[in-house]
Formats: sequence, C-alpha cells, structure tokens
Amino acid sequence: MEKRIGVYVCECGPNISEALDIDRVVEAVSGMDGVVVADRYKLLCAGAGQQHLVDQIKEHDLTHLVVAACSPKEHESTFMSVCEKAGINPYMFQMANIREQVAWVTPDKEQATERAIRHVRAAVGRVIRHTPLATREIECNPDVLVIGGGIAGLSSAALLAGPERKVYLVEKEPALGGAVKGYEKLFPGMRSGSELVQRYQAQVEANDNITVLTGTTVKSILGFLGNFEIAVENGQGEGQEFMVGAVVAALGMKEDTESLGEYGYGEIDDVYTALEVEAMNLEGRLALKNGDAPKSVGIIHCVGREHSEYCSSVCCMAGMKIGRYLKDKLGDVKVTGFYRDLCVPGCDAEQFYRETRDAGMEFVRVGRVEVHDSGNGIVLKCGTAEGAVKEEKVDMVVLLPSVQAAEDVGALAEMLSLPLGPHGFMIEEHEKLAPVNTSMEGVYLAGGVTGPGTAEQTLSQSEAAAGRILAGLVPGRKLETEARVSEIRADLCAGCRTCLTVCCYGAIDYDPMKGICVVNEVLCRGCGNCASACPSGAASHRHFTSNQIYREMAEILK
Amino acid sequence: MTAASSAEDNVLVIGAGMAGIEASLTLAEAGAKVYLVEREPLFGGKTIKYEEVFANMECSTCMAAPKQQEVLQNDRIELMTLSEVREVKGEAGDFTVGVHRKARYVDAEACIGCNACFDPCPVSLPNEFEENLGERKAIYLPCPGALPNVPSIDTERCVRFTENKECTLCQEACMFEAIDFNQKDEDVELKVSGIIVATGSDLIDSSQLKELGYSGEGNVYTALELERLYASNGPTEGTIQLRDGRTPSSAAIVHCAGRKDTGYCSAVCCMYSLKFVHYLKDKLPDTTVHEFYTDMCIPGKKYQEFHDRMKDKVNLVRYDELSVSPNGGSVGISYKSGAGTNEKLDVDMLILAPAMVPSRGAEELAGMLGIEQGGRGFFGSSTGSPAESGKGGIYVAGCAQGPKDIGQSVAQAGAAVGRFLSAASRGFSGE
Amino acid sequence: MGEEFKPRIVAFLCNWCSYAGADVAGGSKLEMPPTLTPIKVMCSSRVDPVMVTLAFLRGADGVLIAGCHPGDCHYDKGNYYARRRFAVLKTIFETLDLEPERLRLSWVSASEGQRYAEVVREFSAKIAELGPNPRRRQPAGIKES
Amino acid sequence: MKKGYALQAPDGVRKAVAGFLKTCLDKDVFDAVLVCVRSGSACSYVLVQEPSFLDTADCLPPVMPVQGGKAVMSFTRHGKGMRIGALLRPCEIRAAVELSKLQQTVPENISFISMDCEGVIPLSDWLSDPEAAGAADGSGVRELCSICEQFSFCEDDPVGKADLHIATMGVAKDRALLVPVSARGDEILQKLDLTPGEETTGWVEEVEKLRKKRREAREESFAELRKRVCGLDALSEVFGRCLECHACRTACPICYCRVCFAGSEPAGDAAVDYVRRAERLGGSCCLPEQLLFHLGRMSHMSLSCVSCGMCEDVCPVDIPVGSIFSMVGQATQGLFDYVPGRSAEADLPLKKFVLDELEDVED
Repeated sequence: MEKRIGVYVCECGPNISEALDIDRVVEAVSGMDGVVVADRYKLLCAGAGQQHLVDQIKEHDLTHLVVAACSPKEHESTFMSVCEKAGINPYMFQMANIREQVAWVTPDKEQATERAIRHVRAAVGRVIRHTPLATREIECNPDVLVIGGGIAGLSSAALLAGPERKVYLVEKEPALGGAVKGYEKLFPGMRSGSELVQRYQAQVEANDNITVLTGTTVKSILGFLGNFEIAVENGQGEGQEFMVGAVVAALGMKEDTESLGEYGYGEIDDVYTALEVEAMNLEGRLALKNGDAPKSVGIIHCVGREHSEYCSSVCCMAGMKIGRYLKDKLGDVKVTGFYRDLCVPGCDAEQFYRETRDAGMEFVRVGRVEVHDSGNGIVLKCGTAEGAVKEEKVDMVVLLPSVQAAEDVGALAEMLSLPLGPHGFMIEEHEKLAPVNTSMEGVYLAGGVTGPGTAEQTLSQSEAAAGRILAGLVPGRKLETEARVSEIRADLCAGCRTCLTVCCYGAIDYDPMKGICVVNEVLCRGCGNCASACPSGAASHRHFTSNQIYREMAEILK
Repeated sequence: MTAASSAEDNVLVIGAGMAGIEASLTLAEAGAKVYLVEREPLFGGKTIKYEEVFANMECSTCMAAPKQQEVLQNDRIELMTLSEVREVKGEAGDFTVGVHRKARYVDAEACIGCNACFDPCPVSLPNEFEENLGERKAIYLPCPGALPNVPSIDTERCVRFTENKECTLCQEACMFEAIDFNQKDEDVELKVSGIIVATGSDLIDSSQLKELGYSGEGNVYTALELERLYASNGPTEGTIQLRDGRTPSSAAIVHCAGRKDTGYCSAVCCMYSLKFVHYLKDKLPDTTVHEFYTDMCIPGKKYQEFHDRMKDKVNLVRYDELSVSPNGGSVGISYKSGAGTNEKLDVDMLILAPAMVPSRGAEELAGMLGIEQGGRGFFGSSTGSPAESGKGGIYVAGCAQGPKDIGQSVAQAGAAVGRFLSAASRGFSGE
Repeated sequence: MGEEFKPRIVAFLCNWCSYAGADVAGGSKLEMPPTLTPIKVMCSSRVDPVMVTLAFLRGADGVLIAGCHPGDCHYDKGNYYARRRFAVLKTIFETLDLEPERLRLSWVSASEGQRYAEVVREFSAKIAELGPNPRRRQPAGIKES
Repeated sequence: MKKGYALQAPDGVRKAVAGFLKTCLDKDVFDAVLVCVRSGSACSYVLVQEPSFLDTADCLPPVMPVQGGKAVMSFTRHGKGMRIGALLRPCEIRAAVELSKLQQTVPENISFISMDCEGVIPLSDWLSDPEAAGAADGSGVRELCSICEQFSFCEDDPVGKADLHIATMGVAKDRALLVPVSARGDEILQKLDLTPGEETTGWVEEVEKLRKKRREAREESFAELRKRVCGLDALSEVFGRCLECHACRTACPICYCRVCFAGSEPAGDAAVDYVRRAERLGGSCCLPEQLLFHLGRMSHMSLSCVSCGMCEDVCPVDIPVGSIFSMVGQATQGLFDYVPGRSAEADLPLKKFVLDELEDVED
C-alpha cells in the first residue's frame, strides 16, 4: 500500500513559532519520501487542532502522521487518539519534540530551525517504517492459589473468594492458623491473636468457594498470569492438579536458630526463645523447668542481629508483650529487657512501651549480653553501651531471635524461577511502588515471605495482594497485552537463550521442541532489553525495531 | 452483586499522594470510575518533594512521575485538584459526597504549559512547595515538572482578588486565552459506593519546638527544607547552601524532633536522616556531619545495610536531651549524651527530623466521614485490619492511618482497594 | 575546512528518566548547544551496540546513551545490562583507537534537568574539541602524507 | 602435582594416540571418537566407530580445517547423544565450552581429549603442499598460533576444560604423557587399567617456559598490529579489502547465529542516501557495512573469542582478522576477568551484571 505521510508543525503560540522558522521546517520535510502534505497549524492539541488533523487525515487519505510540537509526554496520547478517530492505527504516528527539546533550549533562531528540521526529518524517517500494532486479548482463569494458612493467607483468601472465583488455600501443616494462632495476645493493642485467627478462619471455612488443603505442599507452578498450572501433594503422597490465574505466596517466618547457642540456649536450663514462651504462656505454664515461677527474667533483644544483619522490627515489641505476660500472670517477678536500640515505630508502639514500663518491666540499654550458668542460677554479663560490664542474676532468660523467612521460601522461589534476596526473603518487584508484587506477574507476596513485619503490616500486604488480584483478574474479563512488546522470529532464533536470561520479567520461554525462544506477551513489559541482547536480530522490539531506530538515526546524520 | 459489576462502582479517593494514586490506578484497573480529590493545585503528595528515597537512593521523581502520568491519561480517573470534601452522606454502597472545587482560573484544556504567564505577574511571594526557600508568583506552578502541568492563580495573593485591581498582566501574556477570571468555585455532588481516605500526614510545626531553635530563618532547617535544597528541581537546583549563601562546613541532623510532644516514633525519620548523610556527603564531601539520635529505628530487611553504609560517613551521637540556640553565624547544640554527660557542639547547619502528625483538617474529615480517629489523631480502627476505617465502605490508606514509609503506604492502598472490591462484590453485606 | 564545525550528536534517551530529564531541562528553559538530537527508547538496555557503531560509522560526531541511574531502572535492571554492553563497545573502540571519547554513557534522572543540560554542554564541548568524526574528514586514500 | 601415564610412542605420537583411541573403542570407553583424519590433501573431522579405521588414520594433522568446537556442535546441538571421545586442540575445546554456554551444544557425554598444541600451519600452505607441511614441530605455524598462550592445559584449574590431556612438551620424543585433568579423565584411565604414575614436572616447566615466551611475543605482536590497524583510517584501509564474503563468520566457532545480523538487518539504503552520505562524508566509503560487520561482530562475540585463528585462515584477502579479534577479545574479556572456555560454570559476561562495577564507563 502506498505510504502517505502528513507532517504538521504546531506553532504552540509563540512558543515554537517565535523560536524557529516553521516555514523552513515545513519546506525541509515536504520533499521527503512519502510525505504528501506538510503544514503548520496554530495549536494542534486544542479541540480545533485535533479536528483539523482528523480532517486532514481524511482529506489527504493519510496513512501516517507526524506531529512536531511539544514533548510526547504532554500529547502523544492525544494525537494517538486523533489517529484512531480518523481511522488509522494509532501506532502509525510519531511525534517530534521541538518545544521542550528545541524551541525552549535553543535561543538562536537559525540554530533552532536547523535543529527542528533534524527532529522532524528523523520522525518522518521513522514513521514510514511504522507498522500497525494491536493489543491482544487472552483468556484467563480468575481462581487463586494461596500458599500458607497463616493470618496472611487466611485474610487474602477471605477477601478473594466469591461465587465467580475459587481459592485454593494450601497449608503444609495439618492445621490452619500459622504463628499468630499461638499468640495469646498481639501487641500493641493486646487483643487476642488466636481470636483474630479464629475470626478469619471461620470466614474461610464458611466460604464454599475456598478449598482448604492442609497438610499439603505445592509441587510445581507452571505458566503465567491468568494461566498457572498448579500441582500439589498431601502427606500421603496424593497429588492434585488445578489451574489458577494468580498465586499469593503467604509463607510465614521462623526464628533464626543460628545464634541461639551463643546465648546458652540448649545448654543452660531456662533459656527460651520468644516462640517457646508464647507457647508456654498459651498453655498457662509460665514457669521454670523445675515448675517454680521465675522471680526474675531477662529478655534479650537483637539475638543474632550480627548474623542476620537486619533489624527484625517486631522483637522489641514482642519482648514487651512477653514482659506483660509475665507481669500480668505472675505479678511478683522482676522483668528486665536488655536492648540496644528501641525500635517502636508507629503511632501506638511507644505508648505500649510506656504502658509496659508502667507495668513494671525495666529496660536496660546494653551493648552485648552474655549468658552464663553460675551453677546457682543464670548470670547475665551485660556490656553497657559505654563499655562497662554489669552482672545481673536471673532465673529465666527469654531470647528474641532474628526473624527469618520460613524454610520453604527458597523452594518456592526456585519453583517460580524468582531470585531470593540477600537474607533469604523473596524480593518485591519494587520496594516502594510494588511492595506485594514480584517480578513475575500474577505472583504476589504477603507476610514473612517478604521480610519481618507486624501482624498489621502482614494484613496490609495480604489484603493488598488480594486487591491486586481483584482488580487485575476480573471474572469474565480477558487480559489485554501491551502492543509495544518484543517478539522473536522463529526463523532467526538459534535458541541461545541470552534473551531469556536478561529478561527481568520471565517473559521469555524456551520451546525445547522447536529449539527457539518465545515471548509471552502477557508478561512482556516492552523494555527492549532482549532485542539488543540478541546477536542475530531474532528478538525485536515492536515500535522500536532496529530498522525504525536506524531510519530515525539516518535522518539525523544526513 | 458480582465482581464484574464493580465496573459500575464509583469510588472517591481523598488525597492524591502515592497512596491515593496507587488506590486510584488499581480501582481504575478493576473497572471503577474514580474521583481523585486533592486540595493542592498539584498532586503527588510528599514524595515529589524528595530527590531520592531510601534505601536504594532511587530518584523519587522518576518513580512518581510515570504513575502520575498514568493517572492523568486514565479515562476512568478524574483528578480533581484544588478540591476538598465538604459533606458526606449515606452508607456503604451509596454515599453522596459534596466536593468544593476551587477555581484554578486557568483553563486546563487551553493551557499548553509554556509558563509565559509567570513573568509579568507583579506579586512575588515565598513558595510553600519549596518550603519558602524559593519564590513564586501569584500565578504559578509549584515546581518545574509539577503535574498537572497547568498553573493556578493563588486568590489569596493575586491583586485582582486581594485588592480588587484590574490587573490582567498574566492574561495578556497568555497567547492561548487560557486565563479565565470568570471561572467560579463550584460545589460538585458525587455519588460513590466507596471512599478511600489517603490524606497523608504533615510534619509537626517545628517552630513550636522551642528548645530546637527553628524559626524559618537562620541556620536551622526542617527535613523538608533540606529535601528541597538537595532537589535538582528545587530552588537552588540541588546546591546545599545556607540561607546566606554560605556552604556549611559542618551539619547536624537531630532525630526525634517533637517526639516528646507527639508521644510516638514516626518510623521513617531515622532512615531519611541517614539518607541526609548521603545527601550532604554527596554534595559536600568536606562537610562534617553529625547525627543526634535517641534510638536507631531501622526496621526491616533492607535498612540495616543502608545504616551500615552511612555510619562511617557520619558522627553518630546518641542523645537523651538536646537544645539548640543560635550562636552567631552557627548553631549551638547543648545535649546530654546517651552516656549521661553534658556536651556542646557548634555546627553551621542544623536539620530537624520533625515528627509526623495527622494532616491538617483530619479531625474535621473524620467527623464528616464518621470514621474513627485513634488517640494520636490518625484514622483507622484498632480492631480490624489497618485499612479499615471503622465504618463500612470507607477505607484508609497511607500515612493517614499512621506514620509509614512509601512502600507500606502503597501496600496499604492496595489493601484498601482489596477490601473495597471484596466488599463491593458482596454488595457490602456485613460491612 | 572552511565551514565552521557543527557537531552532530545522536542521543539515545530512555523514556522514563533521561527523556523526562531532557523535558524538564526544556521546561526550565536551560540553554543548550544545538548539537544533539534525541532518539527515544523505552530503556537504555534497548540501545544495541551495533546501532551505536552504525551511528559512528554514519558520521555521528558523538553518541550519547542516557538512562536511569543504577537502581532506578523502570524495568528493574535494564541499565545494568546497558552498562555492560556499553563497556564492551567502548573497550573495542579504545583497543582499535577509534576515538572512544565520542561515546558517552550518562545517567540522568527525570528530575535532573540541570544535569541533562550539563551533560549536553560538556559532551558538546568535548566533541567540539575532538573535531569532526574522522569519517567526515577526507577518505584515507587521499590524505596527504 | 598431577601425574601422568606414559604412552609409549616408538612410531611417533600420532600413531600412539591413534592406538590409544582404538583401545578406548575396543574397551567400550566411548561409543565413537571424534578425530581429525587426513587423506591426501583432504583433511576433516570424522566420527569414528570402527576401531580398525584408526589404524590407517593420521589423527593429528598440523592444520585446522574446521574448528573442532563447531564439529562438536554439529552433532550435539539437539541433545547429548552417544558417548564420544573428542580429540581436539585446546582452543577447540574452549570453543566447545563457549558454545555450550550459548546453548548450542550439549557436551555432557563428550570426553574431551586435548593435547599440547604446537600450532597449525595456514590453511593455504597446507592446500598448496600438504606433504611438505607435515611436521608437527611448530615450524611454519600461523602467526596467531605462535603467540598463543593457551596451547596446553597444565594449570591447576581444570573445571570445564579437557578431561584428559596428552602432554608432549618437555617429554621424550618417543613417548607422551596421558594426564587426567578431570574426574572423568581419571575414570577413563581406570577403565583402561592405566595408572598415572609418571611425574609431570618436566612438562609443566616446559609449558610455563613457552607460555612466558609466548606472552612476550604476543605483546610484541599486538604492539606491531596496533601500529598497522588502529585508528579509523588504518582500520578502514585494512577492512576496506573485505569482500564481505563473511567467510570469517562462517568459519568462526562462536558465531552461532543462523543468519548474521549483517545479513538479516534490512538496512540497505536507497541510492540517493548513499550519494548524500558520500557527499557529507567526503566521498568515501559507500559501504561502511564492511566495518560495521566486523565491529558489530566484535561486540557480539569478542567476549567468547578463543583466538583459534580460523577466521584469518579462511580470509581470501589476507585481512589479519584473527589477530585483530584476538587483540580486541583480550581487552573485552579483561573487563570482566573472563577467560572464554575456562569454566563451564562462569556465566557469559553479557548475560549478567554486578551492581557496583564499571563506574568509570559512565560520565
């Protein structure tokens, strides 16, 4: 088909018209290949300007449109809609930025004119190589797999499930509830942890659209957003397979055991971890090994922080909560928290700290604490921040170990081909902008799997994961792909998989039958990295093909 | 109701910072029509004031601007700047909201963003967006790159409005007849089925903190002031200098400014104060930097590493009490150290990390919406999930609920949307 | 060489940071030499070394690649790959003495209008100093010796 | 220090090696062996399954008719297949390792047997008189071979390299040492009941000595080359001879693309563009594609270049293309401390990155 390009230069009032000689620009592109009309107009982005373009496209039977005006950030979408309105594919359009990048930065009119000519010629050179692009629609399954039956998984499942959306809730333990179920209370409000879990659990169990699979592990996850194939297996080795559209990884956390030995744990009696004390408390047995009630308890913060190299954020508050258990239940007990920096972020935490102090728990800032068995009770040797060493005799020691990702996080990451972060947690797609997404679309994170966090933060994440899915995977609606994505030419691909390695979004798969790589348009974000990684030119980036870029460049260098 | 019918839902999002933006985009993706109400003439919240964000030192504008563009280009989102919610009636699934929309006096359709109207304006005043470190006119864009890229007329300063003068200088300068003095404030009534409150937070007024010597003059600065001094689109184009133009040879950052008054830890100040070490050392490698902190609160898997990277570039001092007094051209700091000794230090520049407080008008808004306000004045119920407001159909996101970082704010925006969409699909039963 | 040397620089700018930075420079009306014409790509990782080589061989006096600062990439890690590819290309140019100073990689964020202008000024001055691309001088066969 | 098994070679090393490979086939160590077989002036890689064929084969001709890495690729591209013992020069094995990283071969079932390489003579010399060019004593070898440092395998880092090495340097003329380099090499000798008991000190010393000499020669040679080819004018002149036959890329073991970018890139210009460009560029170089092809190929493969010299061997117009690529490869590989073919585990540099690196390439 004949290529008929129209070039329109916007005066943008005095902004462009006074800074450069528009007539010369018009003249300079008039003779170019394919250009059937070139003209100026006072303000193309205004309603009248847009209508003018529509009329011109129809009048001159244009196939391609170039607008030389402001930055595409301002009006690219405006002119693309103009194209659509006039009946040509919106990608048959190119914008030349002669305002922000020419008129406003080039005071000499002669220079600005020459420069604008280059910009506009480049746009014309490029647009002639444009091809019509379209988005594609892909069927998707709205169902969801939630991995982990703790508070994160329960709350996600409860929000997600409905008559048109099934949820599979997979928990490797025989019962739902996760860690929080074992907490009598939650800081800072001291509301009941188990009650909170029960509430969610009741919602989940009452919902017919949720299939709860306890004692079950996920064996494989294949596919992509809208189309994941899941295989699970229960303790008896019975497998089950099903399809879902999205996955919420709500695996929990665990205590870091690596450094416990340095604090006499396992060697000295009555040295416990926080989780052990939670359990003892729940059983109503806050007592020493010999059954006596402790008279003095030392709670040691930041256990293993040197090893984990991060602040586990919840331990200070967890320590206070344990202090409260002891004070509330035993009354006559001296409880001392040995901390380094008190980490009580947020509007309620410090209040909780003050209440705990008022309840009688003492706090001592220390450097390092050593736990010794004196033969007659436990002696804590505390190096103060100033270097002095103080000794303190206690009956019981509670260690607040670093929080780590649960063991199975690594296996899950491997199953999804997602990288693990430096501390064994999974990595968010973007720390700020996409805190519950992963670089694999359709896989979301909540709770301990992303890092240590409070019950409140965990709920926030699990509900956000649900929100992302509710918004993105609407039952009955298809997924729309991006138009400007990459593609791989089967006849040129040698199957070296370089593109697959450099793709940050897992959007390229290797087809072993054909020995070539294939782009998954649902996942491709259109950065073009694969196109320049591919030595043979098999991978190309739609709307940014080598040829298009080359033509643009060739005009600049003419 | 089915999930698909949420496409028929209209939702009001109050506040267009990062949480409000995230909520709006996610709701629009779900198919809802979103009214995003923002009282300022620009949107993007506090985030767009920062040059970089911790802990990756990522460029803040680069992060926010594409999201803002998405909002502006999304047909399902109606961004209403210079607008405030005045009245809310009804219940989950059926709210009627009165929004007062102030006139911009610049026609957004006609304006092409050339800024030619600023120069002729006879009124110059300190620019609040620049924390008063720069100037603006009565017709202005708060900063280069501000979105929407349409100026507005400050009716509290424009002589047409304050002195009833027949000044038309900006109108004459505009080739596009975009300036329209006939625009009127409007009251708009919106029908929505849900509301997301993302009104953010403010910093405590540092001039109230008597012992810390802040007056808006001199060499004591707030965190936001330093942000703007370091910002490449700020009043000094990123040059960190004192008000008199000198380069500080020493600087101190004081954490927990106002914490005693608020009674809580604002969660992000330790991290952004460490970020300031990077700011200062990046631009002024010869400047000595002291950091006065009480407890180093750097929760989360990533922050310690950042702390460790910064700590060798700064003199970290733990303090119990601290007071500041001007000392000639410098700032005198008297403090009781963590070890209990009394010490003194003089620096050229002092930067406060002031406490986060509920944003201006929070109480009024809570009353209007009928939602809970905790003891500290932030929104939210203490019994459910943090995104719950205590009232069905209304959800809370971001720092409106309490101090948090951008990532947590964005997560919570997602949670608010999740709760809304889930409730909407159930016809708000049980809300 | 009667005519004054007007350098021609091809600049590959990533859509999210550097192109936006160039727009901010424009919005702030920062004056820049008229030497540079941008080619917008979505990410600096789209810049193919062969394309840069071609620009050079087609007579570009300079080629600038500008992208998001490390850690800021809109596509997570694209700029790190871009950096490696550029380093290889530059090393080839260095080894073969092809005036590697004509190739430049700079990180410019979306708010760094000022920095963008500086990069353009600096690079233009550098290119002016180097003179025209040797491709634009007389061909090898007829140079005086 | 590794020990070797002394292979007696009264009739010369070639015969002895052929005998050894025959034993391997007899004892079912391999299903087939890949050897270079000479027949008159014809010389090619052959996959041999019939042991008796090796009696007559001369399996170590001093010429490289096809890069062995490419030969390996040809039969393992689609899967691991049969157990093969491949007798190859070190540069050929390194090419095979690179190809495996580029997913073009699956060398899992291949046992690589390398030998000390004296270098090969230029293909043209061989074709003009194969008989005269017979001796494997290092005389008359290609320039690139004479400056090759990677001619043996005796450093203590055997990952991804040969499994078994035939040492001849510093070893008496009538014998060769079979040195197992990998666990698989140990296995092969065990299966054959050969115990490596010989000291290899003499060999290692000789290799080190020669390597040092070569390193100096290499630097000298590159310095000389630089004078001849560096700078755009000189380079244009050198590559100006290029016929664009692209034989260099066809012969290159690393260039695995089905169609080269230079062929697949539809960037042909209209005549008017050539003329306009010629005007602008002062009348020169209608076809910068010559240089583009070579520079482009450098950015694609110089990181994996094993300096085998095939490209130079096949160039019909005597462009020192192998030396130039080797020099460039040395520089680009140096950026990432990458040695092509050294280890199958080391990622290709362009497939990965490090967060904090290369700070000096950005301004």
